[in-house]
Order: sequence, then C-alpha cells, then structure tokens
Amino acid sequence: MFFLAGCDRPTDVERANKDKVLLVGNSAEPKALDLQLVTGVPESKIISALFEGLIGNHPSDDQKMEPGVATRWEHNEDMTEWVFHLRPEAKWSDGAPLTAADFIFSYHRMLSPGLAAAYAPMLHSIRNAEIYNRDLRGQILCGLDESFPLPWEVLSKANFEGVKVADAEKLSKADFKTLAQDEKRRLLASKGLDRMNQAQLEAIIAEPGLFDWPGEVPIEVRPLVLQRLRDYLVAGEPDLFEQAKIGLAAPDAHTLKVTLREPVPYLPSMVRHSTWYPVPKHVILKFGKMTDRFTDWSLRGNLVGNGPFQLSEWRFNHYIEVKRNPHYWDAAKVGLHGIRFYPIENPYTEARAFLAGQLHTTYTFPAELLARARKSFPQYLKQEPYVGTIFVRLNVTRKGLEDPRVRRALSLAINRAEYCQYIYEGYTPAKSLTPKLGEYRGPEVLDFDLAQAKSLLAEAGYPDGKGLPSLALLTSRPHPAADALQQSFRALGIRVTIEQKDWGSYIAAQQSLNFDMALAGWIGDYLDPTTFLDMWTKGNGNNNTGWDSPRYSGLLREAAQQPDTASRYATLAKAESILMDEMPILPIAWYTRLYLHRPEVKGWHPLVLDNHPWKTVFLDP
Amino acid sequence: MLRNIIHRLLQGLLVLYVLGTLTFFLVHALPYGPFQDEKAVPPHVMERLEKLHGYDKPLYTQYFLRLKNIAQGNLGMSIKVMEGRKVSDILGQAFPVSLTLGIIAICIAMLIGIPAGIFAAIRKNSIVDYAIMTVALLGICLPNFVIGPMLAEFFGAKLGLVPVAGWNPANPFSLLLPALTLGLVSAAYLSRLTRAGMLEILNQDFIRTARAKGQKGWIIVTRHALRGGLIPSIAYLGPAFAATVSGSVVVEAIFQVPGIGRLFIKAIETGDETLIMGPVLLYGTLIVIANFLADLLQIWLNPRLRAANAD
Amino acid sequence: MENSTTIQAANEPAEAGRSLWGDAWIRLRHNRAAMGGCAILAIIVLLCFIIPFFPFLPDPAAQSLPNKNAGPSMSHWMGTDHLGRDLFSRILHGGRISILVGLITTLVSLTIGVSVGAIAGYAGGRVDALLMRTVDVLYSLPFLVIVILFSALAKGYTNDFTEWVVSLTGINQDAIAPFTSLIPLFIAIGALSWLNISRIVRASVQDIASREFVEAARSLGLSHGRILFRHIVPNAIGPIVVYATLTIPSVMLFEATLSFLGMGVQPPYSSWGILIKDGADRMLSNSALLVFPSIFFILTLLSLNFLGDGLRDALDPKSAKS
Amino acid sequence: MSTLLDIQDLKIHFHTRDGVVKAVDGVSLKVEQGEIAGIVGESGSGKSVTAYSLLGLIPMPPGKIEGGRALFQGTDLLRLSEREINQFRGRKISMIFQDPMTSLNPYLRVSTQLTEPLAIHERLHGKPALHRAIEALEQVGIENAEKRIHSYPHEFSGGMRQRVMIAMALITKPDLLIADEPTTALDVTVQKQVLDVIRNLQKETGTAVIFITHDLAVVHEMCDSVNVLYAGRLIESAPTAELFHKPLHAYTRGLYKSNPGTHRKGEDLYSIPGLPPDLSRLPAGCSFRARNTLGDASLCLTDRQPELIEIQAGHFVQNCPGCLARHEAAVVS
Repeated sequence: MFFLAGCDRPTDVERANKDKVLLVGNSAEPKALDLQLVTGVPESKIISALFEGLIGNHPSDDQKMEPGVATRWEHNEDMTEWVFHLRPEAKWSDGAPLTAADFIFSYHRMLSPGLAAAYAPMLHSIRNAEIYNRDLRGQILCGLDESFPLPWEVLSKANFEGVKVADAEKLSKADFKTLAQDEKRRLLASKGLDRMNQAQLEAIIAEPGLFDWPGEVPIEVRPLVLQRLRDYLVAGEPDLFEQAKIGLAAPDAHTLKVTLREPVPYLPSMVRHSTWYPVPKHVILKFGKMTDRFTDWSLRGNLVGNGPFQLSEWRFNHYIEVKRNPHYWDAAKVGLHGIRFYPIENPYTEARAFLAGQLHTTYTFPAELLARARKSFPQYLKQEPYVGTIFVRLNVTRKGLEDPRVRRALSLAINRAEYCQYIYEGYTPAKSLTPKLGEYRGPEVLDFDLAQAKSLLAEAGYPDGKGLPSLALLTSRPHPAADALQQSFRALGIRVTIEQKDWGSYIAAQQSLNFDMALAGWIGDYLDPTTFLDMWTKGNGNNNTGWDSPRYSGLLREAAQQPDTASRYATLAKAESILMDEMPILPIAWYTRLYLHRPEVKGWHPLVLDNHPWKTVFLDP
Repeated sequence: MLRNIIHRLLQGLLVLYVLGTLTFFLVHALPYGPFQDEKAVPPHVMERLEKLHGYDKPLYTQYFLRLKNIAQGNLGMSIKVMEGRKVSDILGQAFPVSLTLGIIAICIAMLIGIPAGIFAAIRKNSIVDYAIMTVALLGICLPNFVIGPMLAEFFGAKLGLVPVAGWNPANPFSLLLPALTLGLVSAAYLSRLTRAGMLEILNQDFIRTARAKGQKGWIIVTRHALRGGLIPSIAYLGPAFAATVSGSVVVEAIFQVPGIGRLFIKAIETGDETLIMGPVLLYGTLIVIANFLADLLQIWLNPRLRAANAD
Repeated sequence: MENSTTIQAANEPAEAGRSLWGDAWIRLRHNRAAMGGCAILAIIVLLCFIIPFFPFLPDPAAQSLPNKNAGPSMSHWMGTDHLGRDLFSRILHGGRISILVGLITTLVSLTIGVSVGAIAGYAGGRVDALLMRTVDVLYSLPFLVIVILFSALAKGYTNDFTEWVVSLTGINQDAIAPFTSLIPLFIAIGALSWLNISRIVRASVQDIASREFVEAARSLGLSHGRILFRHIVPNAIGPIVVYATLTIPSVMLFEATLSFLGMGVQPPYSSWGILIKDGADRMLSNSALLVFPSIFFILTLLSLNFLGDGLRDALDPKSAKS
Repeated sequence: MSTLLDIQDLKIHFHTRDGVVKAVDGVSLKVEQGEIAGIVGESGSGKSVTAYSLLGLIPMPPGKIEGGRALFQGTDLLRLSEREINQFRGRKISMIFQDPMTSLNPYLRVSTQLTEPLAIHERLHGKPALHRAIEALEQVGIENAEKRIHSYPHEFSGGMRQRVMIAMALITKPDLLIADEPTTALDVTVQKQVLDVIRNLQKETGTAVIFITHDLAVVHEMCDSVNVLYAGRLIESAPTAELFHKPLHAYTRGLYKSNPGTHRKGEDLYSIPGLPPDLSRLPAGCSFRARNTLGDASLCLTDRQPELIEIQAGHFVQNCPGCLARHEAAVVS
C-alpha cells in the first residue's frame, strides 16, 4: 500500500533541498531549550545545533575528538587535572565574546542546589562538585575550611545528612514547637545538621541534649559547628560556590583548568555531553536569577547559543526552525542554511510523512514495517547499532528471585536470537549488558540452553518451577516481548502473569521495589562502559533491583583509579562478569536504531550515540 | 426564563467546584508524583522541586492555596510536562486548535448523521434503511485508531492531497482528515438516534392528521415530525460536542494535531496536577454549557415544557 | 410516504388475553432481519462459548515465532499473529470475554442510565437538577486517573477473589483468571458509561410526559412509579434499545483501553477490543490481524442491531395497539 | 339530490403473516350530496378501513385494494396516484379523528395547523389566512378566537380541541367530511356540543358527512341514512327512520336491543353473544350464524355468502333466511 506520492506538486523535501533546509522528524515537542534542565533525547538533538561544548563530535568516528570551543586540551600525569585552551575568536550568536568565565558560570549554575538540575551528577567528577551540588553545608563550612579545629575525616562521623526515622514525613510537616521532647529528638535526627532550619539549630544550641553526637567529636567543637550553620541561615543561605573550592579555574580569559576528584581518562568523551555545554551568562541573568528554573531566556527571540545554528522559529507542536549562526567560529564549513525539527510522536505517522516527501530523516521506524520497507523502499532504510540495551529487571528481594541460580535459569530460557529475529527485528542479541563501545569488550556469557536452565532451577530447589510463586512481569505498554517472555518462562514451569501499567505507575513501582520483574531498557549517556555499569552499585537511583555486591562495587572503584584505558577496561570487564554471573538483570538485546533517511542527505554517518554533528551535514540532491 | 438561566449558572459553578476538588484529591492519590523521572531523580533535587511547587506543604494547605489561585483565575504553572509555562498560556495555544477541529467534526457529524437518520426512518426496514444502519455501525465499530490511519494512508500518503503530518490552518485539507475521523463516530450515533426518534414521532396520531390534510411528505417530515424526532439526538449532542471539542488523543497523534488531547494524557502520565486541572475545568465548563444549551433547545422545541419553564 | 403506520394491519385477530410480550414475540418472529440477526448471533456465541472446549482448536497462547504472520492454512484457518499464535482460536477465546463484557456492562450501564434518566426527566425540579449536575461532574472527571487508581486497588481484591473461587471450586487458576479479572472492568465501565443514555432517556421522558395521556393516567390515580415505568418508559423504548445496541461496541473497545492500563484482560488472554487495537497497529504489515477480528466484531454487532430494531418495532406500543 | 360518493363492492384485504385479513369484503354504499350517512358496526367490522381507504391512508403493504370502486364526483378515488389523491385530501374530502388529545401536533400553534390547509390548497398565507382561521374557530363556537388562535393545543380542553379539528377540516369547505367516531373519546355533555357543531356546520355549508360510530343513539340523532357493517360486509342499509322502525337483519336487531337508550327500565340489558369473527378465517356462509340468537341460526346460509337485496325502496339487507327470520316478538319501535 506504500508508494511514493510522486504527483506533480513539489514535495516539501524538494523545496527544502533547494533552500538547503534539512527536515528532521524529532518525535516530541521540546519542553524547553534550557540545556541544563531538560533531559529528553528530542531536546538534546535541537540543543546540539544551537550550542557547542569544549569538544565536538566527529561525523563518522565515535572515538575521535573534534575541536569545539577548545582548540586543544591536555591533562596531568594521573589525569586529575585537565586544561582546555579556548578559541580566542569564540563568540555567542549575539556577537558577545565567549570566555572561560562563561564555562565557570555554566557549571556553577548547573551544580547550584537552587536550580535542582536533574543531570547535575554528570559533573560530579569535578572536585567538590557533588558536595556543593548536594548542598552538604556542614562539610563546606567546616570540612573545607582548613582553619577549622577538627579534620573533616573525624567530623564527618556526625549526623549531617539525617538518619532513617519512622514517621519522619509526618513529623517534618508538623509545627516544630508543639512537638514533644522525644519527637523533637527523632525529627532532628531524621533531618541531620545540614537540613535543619534556624529554630531547630537554636533549640540544640540552647539544649545540647536534643541532638546526640558521636564520641569522636569533642564537646567544644560541637557549638562551633552549630554556630557556623546558624550564622549561614541567618545570612539567608548565601551561595557557597566560593567556599566549596570547586575544581574550576580560569587562569586567563581563554584557558579553563578543571581539577577532578579522581582520574577520569574518558573525560573528553563525557565533556561532549550537553551537560558540559556553556550557557550565555549575560542572557540568563537578563531573565531572572541564576537559579530560576525555566525562565524565558531559552524561548524564541531570547535564546543565544554558540553552536552552528541559532533559533529562528518555534511554532508550538508544529515545528522548530534553526538557521545559520553567522558568529559561529566555523560558520564557513556549515553545510546547511537551516534545520526544521518536526515533533511527530506516532512512528507510523512519521513514516507516512517521510514517504509523502515531508521529511529528510525520521526519528524512528516501526519494527513491524521492516519487511515492507526492505521490499518497497530499501534505499531509505537505515539500521545502525545504538548505545542501548533492553533487559528484564529483577527484584532480587522477592522470594524465588533472591537465588542467583534461579535468575541464571531465567536468563538461559530466553532464546535471544529468535527474539531479535521476530520481535526486536533488526536488534542484536545481547551477549552481556554493555553493548560494543569502542575497544571495550564485555564478557560474552549469555546464551540459550533450556536443559541447563531446568537443571539449575531444580538445583535451586524448584524442580520444574514447583514451589516458585507466580511472578508478575511489569510492562509500560503492550509489547509482544512480554508475551514471548511469559511463554519462554512457562517452558521452565514458571507461571508468569503480565501486568500492564501506565507510565507513571510503571516507573514508581520499580523505584519503590514494588514489582517482581519489569521489561526495561537503558540508553547510555556517553561513550564509556561506566554509563552501563555504575547503575548497579548500592544506592544508585537507577539500580531498582535491590541487588548489591561489595566485590562488584569495589572493582568499579578500582577501575575509576586506573588512568590507563586498557587495564581499566579489563577491570570493568571483570566487574561485568560478576554482574553477568549474579544476573540481577537479564539483558535481551542491544538496540539498533531503525529510521528512514534520504540519500541526498550527505555527511551523515552511523554513530553509536546517534549524535551527528549538524555542521558537517549538507544536502546534495 | 432569566431566573432559570441564573439557576443553571450557579449550579454550573457548583459543578466546577466539586469537579476541581475531586480532581485535586484524585491526582494527589496517584501512586506517582510529578517529580519522578525515568532516570532516577537525586533526593536533594526532588526535595528542592517539591519546595518550589509547594508540594512540601500538607495536602490541605496546598488545596486551599490552589482554590484561592483558581478563584482569582490563576491556573498556575505546569509542574512537569511544560514546566515553567503558565497553564493558561498552554491552553490558550492548544484549545483553539481542538475547538476548531471539534466544531468541524461535529458539523460533519450532524450533516451526515441527522439526514441519514431521517432518511432511514422514512424508508424504514427497506434496503436503504439497512444500508445506512450497516454504515453507521461500521462507523462505531471501526474506532478512530482504525479509521484514522486508513484515511491518512489513503488520502495522505497515496494521493498526496493532505499533508500527512503537520497542522497548518492555512491548508484546509489538514483540518479535513482529522475532523472526519473525529466526526464519523458521532455521525454514526446521530444517525441511529435520529432514526429512533423519528420513528417514535412518525407513529403519533397528529402525523396521520397532517397526511389527511393533504400535506406533502417532506413538509410533514420537516415541519411536523422533526421537532419531536430530534429529541434524543439533541440530548446526545450536548456531551458529544464537549467530548469532540476537548480533543482526542488518537486523532491528534495520527494527524499531528497540536490539540489538548495529547497534552492532557502526558499530564496524567506524569501526575502534572496543574496541567490536569486546567483541561478538566475547561472540559467541565464546556460540558455545563453544552448540556445547558441542549436542555434549553429541547425545552424551546416543546411548547408545553416552554410554558412550564417560562417563569 | 406510504408506509407510515396510520392503520397497522387494521383488525388484528383479537385472540383473548395475549399479553404484550406474547404479541411482541410473534411479531419479532416474523421480522426476517431480526431473525437473521438472531441466527448469526447464535452461531457466533456458539462458536465462542462451545468450540474452545474442543481439542482440535489450537491453544491461543501457544506461540511459534518462526511462523509469525503466516497466512491462512490448514493448521491455522485464519493464519497466525505477530507471535505465531493461532488467530482463529484467539478470536474465539477473545470473543467469549468481549461478549461477556459487552452484554453485562451494557446491562449495568442501561439499568443505571435508564432509571436516573427516567426519574430526572419525570420528576423535574430539584431532583432533576441534582441528578443532572452529578452527570455533568462525572462527564468531565478525568476517567484515566480514576482507572489508574481503581486498577491499583482492584488488583488486590481480584487476586483474593480468584484465590477464594479457586479454593471453593477447585478450577485451576488459569481457567478462572481471565473471567474474575473482568469484575473490576464491569464496575469501572458500568460506572462510567451510563451518562449518555441517562441524558437521552431524560429527554425522551420529559417529552413524552408532556404529552396528553399522562394526565389521563394520573387522573386514574396511578402511582408515579407505575406511570413512569409502565407507560412513559415503554414509549421511550426506541432510543433506549438503539442506544443499548450502540453501547455494546463502544464498551467492548473501552475494555481494550482499560486493559492497556492494567485493568481487565492481561496477556496471554485477549479480547476483540485488544485484537482490533493490535491489528490496527500492525495494519500495514499484516492486515489479517485487523480484518478477521473486525469481521467477527461487526457481524456480532450488526446482528445485535437488527435484533434490537426488530425488538423495538415488536415492542412499540403504538403498532401493537392500533 | 345527486350522489356525491358511490362505493361499489369495495374489497380491502391485509396480507399479514397470520394470513389474509379480509377487513372489507364487498361494501357498497352511497352518500348523497349534503346527506349525513352513518356507518355503524362493532370494532373490527371494517368501518374505519372503508373510510380511510377513500383518502388513501391505508398502508400498502400490508393493505391491498382487492377490488371495487369509489366514485367521487366521477373519479375513482382508489385508482388515484399518491400525488393525485393528495389534491383531494383536506380540500375535497376532509377527516376528523377519534382522539382529539393526540390528533393535534403538540409542537405547533393552533394558528399554524389551522392555516395549513389554506396554504396547501388555496395558496393563502399571512393575514387573510389568519382571518379565515379565526372565522372558522368562531363557527365552531370558540370564544375570543383572535387571542386563543395563537396558543398551543395543550392549552385547550378535549372538547375544544375536537372543535379545532372540525374547524380545520371544514376551513377549505370540502364536499365530504369523514368523521371517525369523533365523540367517542369525549364525555357526554361535550359530546352533545360537538355533535351540534357538526350538524349546524353541515347545514350551513351543505357538506356531506360520513359519520362512523358504534353508538346507535348518536346515529339516530345525527344521520339521515345508516349503513350497518359486520365482518367487513354491508349487512343492512336504510334511511334512519326506516331502519329504526323496522330493523330486519338479526345483527341490526341485536344492536338495537343492546342499546341502553332504547331499553325499558328493569329489564337486564341484552348484548350480542360472542366476539366479532376472525377476519382471516371467515366462514363460507353467513358470518353471523354463530351469534344469531334473534333470528333462526339453523336457517343461516352455510355454503355461500348471502348477497345484498333491496327488500324495499332504499332498504337493503343481506338475504340470509336465518338472519331475516323472526325468532322473538316484534321489536318495539
């Protein structure tokens, strides 16, 4: 039923080719364009046209680094100090000069607790960045102040961040003065010194008995800490950026020195992520305070960037158009006059729009239509590996799933090759959690062996699944993979019910460990295995499996200290094999990005992170 | 009649108040909050966001604060989906689109549905009657997520008549397909209800009297039968108009229409209470007005009721 | 306009004492279209409720990925779906659930809708205002939020109920689960889908009540209840029956939406609504997934509509009396 | 007086699924210019069907005109097309019905419904039409017609509405008025008033009237001639005085005896036993045989239908020996 609508009227694409404007399907209407607050992939596509980081992406090689605002960069011997030499002629799209001070302001804003930027943790490798971002006042005011009588290693034993207390929620909402003595003690303990308000601190100063300190902290030091915290509150909680002594410095207008808390050999790869892009200080402050969220600075008419393009048109839910930025340092090499982003959510509608000659390239393509695409328009079909993995997340605290043998049996029951041939068409069967990233090779352990799975299950005390409670598989929308998994596990005698939930409940259930199994996926943020492996450490927000292995976390910490990439990859691989041995998650397939693309769009090459630098793209019909 | 209108307006305000209160507590009872995200949000960020949007206060304080704001016409800012943007601005941009689409869809529904129903009633139990019924049923059984793609497939992709994706009011065609998809279901309902209503009236004695006067067939239908015959359809049109105008997620997704439907669903998925409250109150107002007009029309049509309500 | 019913078959043979229903049944039996509808309905119901117990029908949940989207063949009369499951048996098993959902929820919504509408239309004044404003509120409540809350709540109760039924009757859980999980569905859809019918009935009742013969009935001292449900509502039977036959398809499709939100039918079970929604998504790759379930769905509803119309004509007090 | 309407051997059958209902199976009757001809019979005797067929108001199917003619001023009404018969309806022949409560359109003002016949047949609209309507209302005895004409049917009582129906029927001065049991649904006092209205207007305009009723008292008071129908056939017809003086057929006599008006005090009321026959299974012979108590049932014809004979000038009766035989004492005139 598909064929090109080749009627006489020139299609949008033909007109766009003449005007050198690229028409891009971009799946969703961006919430806003403040690159430090938005987290979605559609937003990042537009932001990468309007802004540029210290280092740029290479059009065809994921690994290679291209000069961005920084012409060159070097690091010290153990990779804990990096110096970026900025381009003297770097300018903002309104002509204002772009200097190291802008970068420092950007990271200051990004890390400021007031802004509450969800992606601030991406900058936590900078020295003291996390302390400042998480507003750990005690540590900043006392720990980082050399003149303070007690070293932080000792003082840090005090209860600064609060401890778990039963009815903390109720207590915190009640009026403090009216609470009974022991209720006050419990509330103060749950808050911790950093979170107390002025009245609470003064209550402790007046009655030290209300708050108990560890023995290591001498009596005379305690009032000092309380005094500093109270004075800080009295002073109206001023910004602690200076006191935090964050590892950022600008020796001169065009040099940026970044000091890290640990060696990060892959910093250049991380710096390419939009969280490290600069934001125009002079424009932001025009529309409100540094920490005001979603002010009008990133709307049409106000937005100023330093990328190859600038914002020219924003029609709500219709399209966003960017055109050439004359002030861009590399403007001469920019191949396009403009780009139009269309927020088309429905993949079938997007495919129809493409084939009706309304788009140059689409955001995605429904897997169901692969067979038809291969038959009638193979020349447009693109299948490229993408930095992401689909897996089943298990809740190891649940009866039956606490035994790794059961988990391994579940994994062995999944015929990944068949899934990727019929359900996740075009995807590659996962060999381990981390897909192929540059030279890194994770352990190739996962395979399909029903007999071994059955014996493992019997070994774990559930022959043919008897005795194992029925498990619920959580999914956010009806997906054939869920039905297939149900069938695969039934082959082991395990009864699986499928629980479809709306998106919100699906997320909440996993984050509160209120599920058995869940069909989930993860897209890497930057080109390094840690973006896949860090998740499974204790307390990481995205773990949600209840699994924790000191050996695994230890190996990750060890890898973090190794500057040499090869040995680091070896340690990470060892860690991943522990993960694959314990199996808190059952990887199924590595993503492949399916999309439609017109041949006349040149300078566009497969990239694992799909972050094609817009400046190298050009139209040649 | 004026007293009647004032009465209904007061009742309308009460409806909106009850509606707003119920929605507020329902949304806050959802198992998830607006600050959660697929990638876990660090606790200190969550705390800061809750403070910023007043979620840290006890529920009742939040409720009275919201009540005061809404009473002053301030619908507040979207908490998650369009964080930072005022709900009234978002509605200001999205509602006119849904309104235009809805009005066209309802007109299509009336233009197709009512005449078909009348014709089916006159030609009762004939082939024509059965044909109309079958087509009407198809309209109901093939929901918009089937008809939509078909229309888009046929008119859009193949004939290239209609911009498949993209809503530009300049090109009337881009209105036609979504409006047709949206209107067909109501057209089906209207044709069946009009047929039933007309049959009821055509049975009455005064129709026989009209025939005995030698009145022509179609005048009997229009002057004598239609007023009574449209009663069920008018009752249905009230809520149907409100529903059609408030946007349909499916049609907006398939035809890339920037209406309220999709926004509303995203708001519910993320528990964005302000962006849920805005459309719900808007939809509530539409319902109150649409139902009031439908009732008025129905009373006006029936002289005896008009007399009874004349005070 | 010759066939308007001025004088029906003038002098019906006035056999003594045949009640309205007896009369109606005779007339219905002679209405060819209604009987045709009845026949098709019987076949489909038979297919859906009896055939699944026969062994030759493949298990609807059995997948075989290699031959997915296969065309109709001897082993799979209607081909296979996107997971290689037999489409014909999924349609029959799904039919059972959809027909149950369609009929029961329509009955629930009809009883509530007709009574609320009739009382509001007949009583008028404050009662009418109270009922109709509640209807206005229910119209605009975000049903999605209610469903999400309700489905979380209902999950617990349905599981307990299923266990209780299993412990009571000993039927294995897999057989009983698809049906007990429908209970929250009946409640949710029933509670949300009677609004339109209440408005339509209210309009008809208000109009009929304004006509003459109600005076006569009231003057004879009939109680309001009798007048309303013996005299007025039967006169509004036309729109009621029609709207009932229209509610059934919309309720079946509404069930699919609720099932996607975690309430009602969960995989591997399915219903026509779900099959049609899946089919619509895959319309371009395997249209059979949409065509076959739609055929069953439309045939059932066409026959229901013909039956409904036949019933309306047979029960119509006008044609029965003159 | 010339004959206005001549119905000859009218046969109308209804082809229902329960068999063929011979509602009218050979009715012949004449209506003279300016005469009030009564049609009497139990319900199901075919009197309404006969009347409705004149104006083509019988639904075909299931109804079908098997035979016979209805000559009205020279044209056979039964052979006219829908468009042609429409010219007669409301202009040459008008009709009023039994239940005034439902015969007027509740949604339209009386003025609209009254002026409608003028608009259809005389192309008369606006003020002149309104005057004619007001005049018509006054003729049927409705006070301050100018004001009341603009109100709605529900603002009139039953009797008043029947007067409006009469006004509407006679506004175009038709040659024939068919009145289908116009007073049956009214209480006695109002009945008298309506009958007077009909009689007075009839005298003034000279319109012929077919007066259908099952009430002999009304016939006696209103009609010039009477036609008695039974089981779809004319069994006796004669000028009113003649018929009341010397009813011949057992059925007519039975009707006469069961009429409360002509009954002596203290005597229990006579009523014809049994029920009207099933018109889809009529016996071959005389259809009154089963209920003939005033004649001699044994003599009733059983093989063939008794035909109509003119026993005396203007007095026709079905020649069935059983029905004509005198069983009891002569009827008290």
